Amino acid sequence: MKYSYFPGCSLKGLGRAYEESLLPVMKHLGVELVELDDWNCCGATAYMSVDEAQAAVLAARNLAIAEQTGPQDLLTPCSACYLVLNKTQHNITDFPDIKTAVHRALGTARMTYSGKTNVRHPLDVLVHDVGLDVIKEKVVRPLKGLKVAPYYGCQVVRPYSTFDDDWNPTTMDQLLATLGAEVIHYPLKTKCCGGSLTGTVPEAGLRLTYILLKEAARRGADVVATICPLCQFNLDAYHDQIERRWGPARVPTVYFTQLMGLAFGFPPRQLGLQRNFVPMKELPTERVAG
Amino acid sequence: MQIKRTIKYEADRVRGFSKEIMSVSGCEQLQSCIQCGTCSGTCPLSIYMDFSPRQVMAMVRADFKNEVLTSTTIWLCASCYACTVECPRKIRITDIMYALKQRAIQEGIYPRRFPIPVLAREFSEMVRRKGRITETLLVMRLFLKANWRAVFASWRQGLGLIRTGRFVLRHERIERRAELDAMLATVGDGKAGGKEAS
Amino acid sequence: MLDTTWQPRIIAFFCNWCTYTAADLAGVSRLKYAPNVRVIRLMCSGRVDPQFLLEALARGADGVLIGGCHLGDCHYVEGNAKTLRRFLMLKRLLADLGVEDQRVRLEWISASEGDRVRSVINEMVDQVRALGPLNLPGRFADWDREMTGLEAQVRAAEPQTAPKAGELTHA
Amino acid sequence: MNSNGNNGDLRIGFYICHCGHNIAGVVDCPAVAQHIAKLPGVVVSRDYKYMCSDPGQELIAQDIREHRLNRVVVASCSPLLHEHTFRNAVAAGGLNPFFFQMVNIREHDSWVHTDVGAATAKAKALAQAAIRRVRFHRALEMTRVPIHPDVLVVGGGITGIHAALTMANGGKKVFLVEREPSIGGHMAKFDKTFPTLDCAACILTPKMSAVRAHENITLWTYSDVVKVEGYVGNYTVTVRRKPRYVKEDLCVGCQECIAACVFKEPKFPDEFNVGLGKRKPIYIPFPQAVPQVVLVDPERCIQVRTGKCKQTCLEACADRQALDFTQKEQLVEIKVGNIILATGFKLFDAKRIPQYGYGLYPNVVTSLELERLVTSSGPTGGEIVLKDGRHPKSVGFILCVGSRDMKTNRWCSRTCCMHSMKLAQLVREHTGADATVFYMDIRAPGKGCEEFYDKSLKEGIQFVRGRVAEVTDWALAPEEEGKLVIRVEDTLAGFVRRIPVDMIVLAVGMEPHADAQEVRRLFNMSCGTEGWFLEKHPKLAPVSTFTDGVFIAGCCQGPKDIPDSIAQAGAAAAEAMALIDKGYIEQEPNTANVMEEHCSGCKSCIPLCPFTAISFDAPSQKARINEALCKGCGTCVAACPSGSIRQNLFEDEEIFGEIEGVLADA
Repeated sequence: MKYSYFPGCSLKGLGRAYEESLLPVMKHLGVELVELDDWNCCGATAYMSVDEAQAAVLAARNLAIAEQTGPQDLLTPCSACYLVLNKTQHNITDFPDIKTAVHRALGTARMTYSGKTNVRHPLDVLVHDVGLDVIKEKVVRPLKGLKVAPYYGCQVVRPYSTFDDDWNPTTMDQLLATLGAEVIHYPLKTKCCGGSLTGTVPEAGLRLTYILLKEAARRGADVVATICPLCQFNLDAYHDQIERRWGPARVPTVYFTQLMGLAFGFPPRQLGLQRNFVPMKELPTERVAG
Repeated sequence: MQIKRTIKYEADRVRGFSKEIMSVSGCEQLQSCIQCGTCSGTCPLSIYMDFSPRQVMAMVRADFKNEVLTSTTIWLCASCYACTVECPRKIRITDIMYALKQRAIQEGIYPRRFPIPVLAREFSEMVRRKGRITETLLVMRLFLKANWRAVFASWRQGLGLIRTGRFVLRHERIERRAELDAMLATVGDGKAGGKEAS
Repeated sequence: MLDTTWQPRIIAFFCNWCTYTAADLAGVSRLKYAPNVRVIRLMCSGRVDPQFLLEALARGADGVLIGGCHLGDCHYVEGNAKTLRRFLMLKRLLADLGVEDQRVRLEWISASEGDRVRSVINEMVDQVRALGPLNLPGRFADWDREMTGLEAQVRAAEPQTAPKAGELTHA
Repeated sequence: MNSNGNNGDLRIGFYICHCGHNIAGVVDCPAVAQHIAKLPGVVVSRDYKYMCSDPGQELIAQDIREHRLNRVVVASCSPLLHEHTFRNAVAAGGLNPFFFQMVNIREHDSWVHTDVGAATAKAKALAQAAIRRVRFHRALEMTRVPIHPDVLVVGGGITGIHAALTMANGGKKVFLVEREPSIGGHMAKFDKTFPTLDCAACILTPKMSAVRAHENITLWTYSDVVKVEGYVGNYTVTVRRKPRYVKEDLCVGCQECIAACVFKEPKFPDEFNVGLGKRKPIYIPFPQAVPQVVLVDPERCIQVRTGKCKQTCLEACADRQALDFTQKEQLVEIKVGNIILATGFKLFDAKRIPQYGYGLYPNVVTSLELERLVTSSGPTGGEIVLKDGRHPKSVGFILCVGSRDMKTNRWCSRTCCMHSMKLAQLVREHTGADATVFYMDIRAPGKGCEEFYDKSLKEGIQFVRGRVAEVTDWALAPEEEGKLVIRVEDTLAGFVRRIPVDMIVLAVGMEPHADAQEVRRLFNMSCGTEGWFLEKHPKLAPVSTFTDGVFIAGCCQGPKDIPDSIAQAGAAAAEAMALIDKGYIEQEPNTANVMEEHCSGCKSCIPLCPFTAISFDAPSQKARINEALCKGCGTCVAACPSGSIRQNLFEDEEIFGEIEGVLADA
């Protein structure tokens, strides 16, 4: 199995632990990732607020590179990138004006795009291409007794429910259960974490983060598993401020790939787990073993 | 007690504004809005907005351009797409919010001391120059421009980032910047955001 | 000889039970569509004789649209299936004659699909407009030659159709 | 080349209708009339405000007499609407009504175009086509088909019951076929009916018994229609009677077999109580069921499944011997002249809107479930209780669940506003709980309904205008602990609210049955895009279909309340009886016939006819068409390689004439 790989800016910066855990996990499962040549920022939500046509061009350049160099399945771990690339893909087919603008722009670099790139999320690839059976075989240290709140966030499941239900997605639930973890009923799994508002308008954004954490704590979660670098940052980095405003809600938040890595037996440092503000406790299994 | 006159006259409407928004790709469904309030009910941030998303839809449809573009609503949208998915009339509300943000930035009539439009502009500026985003540098620029005091409020976090090795100061950039430049130049003036930057 | 005022002329054969009714529904719903299509009502799309189509094109139509009930929904059980068979054969013939694929079209539109009447007509008018005039009467010299050949072929296969095919040439 | 010589000189009268502004607003009618006046054979060409009015029709008749017209063309609305009107007018003038052709310039022109020039040009072209066509018309006679006097009613809900009783009272023999083991439909499950709050059972059960007792009604429950052949006046219908494992004529409904069943306690979800109650494998659907006959659930009964039961039920039924485990499915064929479909609706599956938590939170129920809880004959004896047995202190009613929603069903289900208000009133009456109705728009146009809305307001029911975004079980405030929380924008007050309640009632909408498409195929009708059966005309023929002799009534045609359903049932019964009492139906003489002198006997037409109307006459070596069997589709005409089959009303010449006319430059 071979995929093009679009890390996105976050995975090179604040979300580097995501990449640090994703790459070894994928490799361990025999999935080959080819980083997209000279990829650029997807445009994200901020760019769309400024100029929609330019945002489409930014995303389209990446889609076009993937189509040209192949493989045409483009693995996109960051939720925002996933949404923006997907949305551009849809818009190019749905709206002739956007298609024209994009083609004109790509033409300046003698590039074309015929719409063949498939934007894929690692969760989708792991559950549907690799398969839970294969993953199960690799589990050497089951996450027994670890209560995990599966948190999908918004932009992977909305507005296009590509590989999972938009209201009650279950792929990560299945994956975590395969790792041996105890997946708790977490009805907030697709609620918004506040996005960039946690930084810009904390009184609004941080409260969303707080509710997510509080509810995870109330339902007895040891850890929140996330699939998005922004969600991870929001749920991890603001505990001080949250505590000051509303009281404690101290549940660590890690990437689902980090949990996979642990179950596969990688040492925590190799998975970037040391980068958390609120560190995850050592695995109960380790405690039992040691 | 301060009182405020809230009546609107016909002259307050900017005729053609609703048409303009509805002509944006995917936004024509706004015509079907029945004001049910699902968008507001489902929006995690509507509780902080001066006008609820539903009210914004009504105001757009009635051509109240200035009222909409100066509202905090459009800037509080976190693009979680909950409204778009839940809307019983299949209105792409998030996309309408984008269309409104773009116009607010173009016309420079967004709320002044509000950091979000600044973030959007700084973000696009960095992408245009480097092709990629370096988040920590972006946030620093944002704080400097919007609210330098916030830098001190967040010092603890900054330290945390440095401690966890996530504070990146080296600019991420792409190789073929000229290529990207040329592409972006074909759409718009390549300098969206423009002169209201101050 | 570019005529900017040229408007495509399309003849439509609609079955009484589904597509004609759907066109009525489009009217009742006040849907707006291009005014280039003239509808001829038949009881069933199965009544559409290939001759009708050829006659229409020979008399200057730029396109022909046939509308019937969805397969399985025919008021007469399977008239539309017969139409489909006939239509596919006719298409091959027309392709040989140099009539572009998009000029003749067969659509299943049920009585409730007024909106589809609109979209199909608009789409077809756009396509035919893009192709430009078919102008068969104007190209009659060529046609006569080709039709004589066709006639010979048809006569060879089914001797009885000859008198009717003859009509086309003197139109 | 045609025989128009028989009719002497052509004298055509042309009339274009303004239809008020409907046509004249877009088509320049006088210009069309002037244009047509110049065509050869046209003697009279007029435009007139309303051609279908009495003076308009009289104008045609008068012109025929005065100007000796022998052809008439009217350009107005769709022939499907007024062709017969103008044919009558032509006949009134003393001319054979088939010397008439209609041009549709309203539905196909003025209503769908805006450009006056283009629309007028189109009207001219279409009119020209008719002028050319009509010259080939011939004198024809309507054909008459006798009507079988018996009627089939499909569906035994209140609509089917009323239709059957109406016709049976009028002396017609009626077959009433119901899929479920009892008639009564949805109405039998209701406690009270809005807006009068009269008891549903009190008004329904007498009618159910009347059906059972009526000498003119043959009632077949637990049965469905599997095959329909023939046409108006002469349908042959095959009904499948599923085995009840009980002989209907022997069972008296004493229910001792149920008591004796080896299952001591009811164990299986009870369909009538929408799963809220339990029943045994042998059961009677509900106490007032008609017929009062038990039945055996083949999926649950040990004897049916394995043949190894002690069969205590048989012992209990010793004397009567009504039980019969050898019963098999039966196919019965009946002949009827007309069919009325009253197959009703199905309720929306609330699980399709996951944000309301149906199926996840036990105290989220549907309106029908609450209806069963309110009813004194229901599973709780009329007590409204939560799943843990407590009484609710607050109940929220969410409206438009699966209605007015482009992601599920777009239509308004029409009854849920009133139904929910009724339930809210009953909840307040029974428990004193707070009731809050969450609505988008209150739709109360029925008689007495607005007054009922006012009564609800006065009784203290809260109304919040806003479509509920979600129902959750997580608390953000102390009063929300242990409750279901509704998040909604109160659109009239202008802010988002979180409202904790104990119980949530989802007003699930109506939708077509899952098998509506198969049923409509069976009866050769159309469905709208939504899946409701399509009426012939939304205003003028609301219970007729495009298939003559097949009528629709009640909710199978679209959501409606009980009064409207009953009204349609009566209307459908009247339409069917009108046909029966006339004794025959006139049919378009659009049959095909073989011109024997040209037929080569190639037989290619014979397999094309789905009605086996074409046969091969061996002595003459020619094909022959039985006009009584021919339905007039014209498929054989188009296929005949020698062109020796013709179709009345759709002759080749007539259609070539139309093609020529439509393309002749205006």
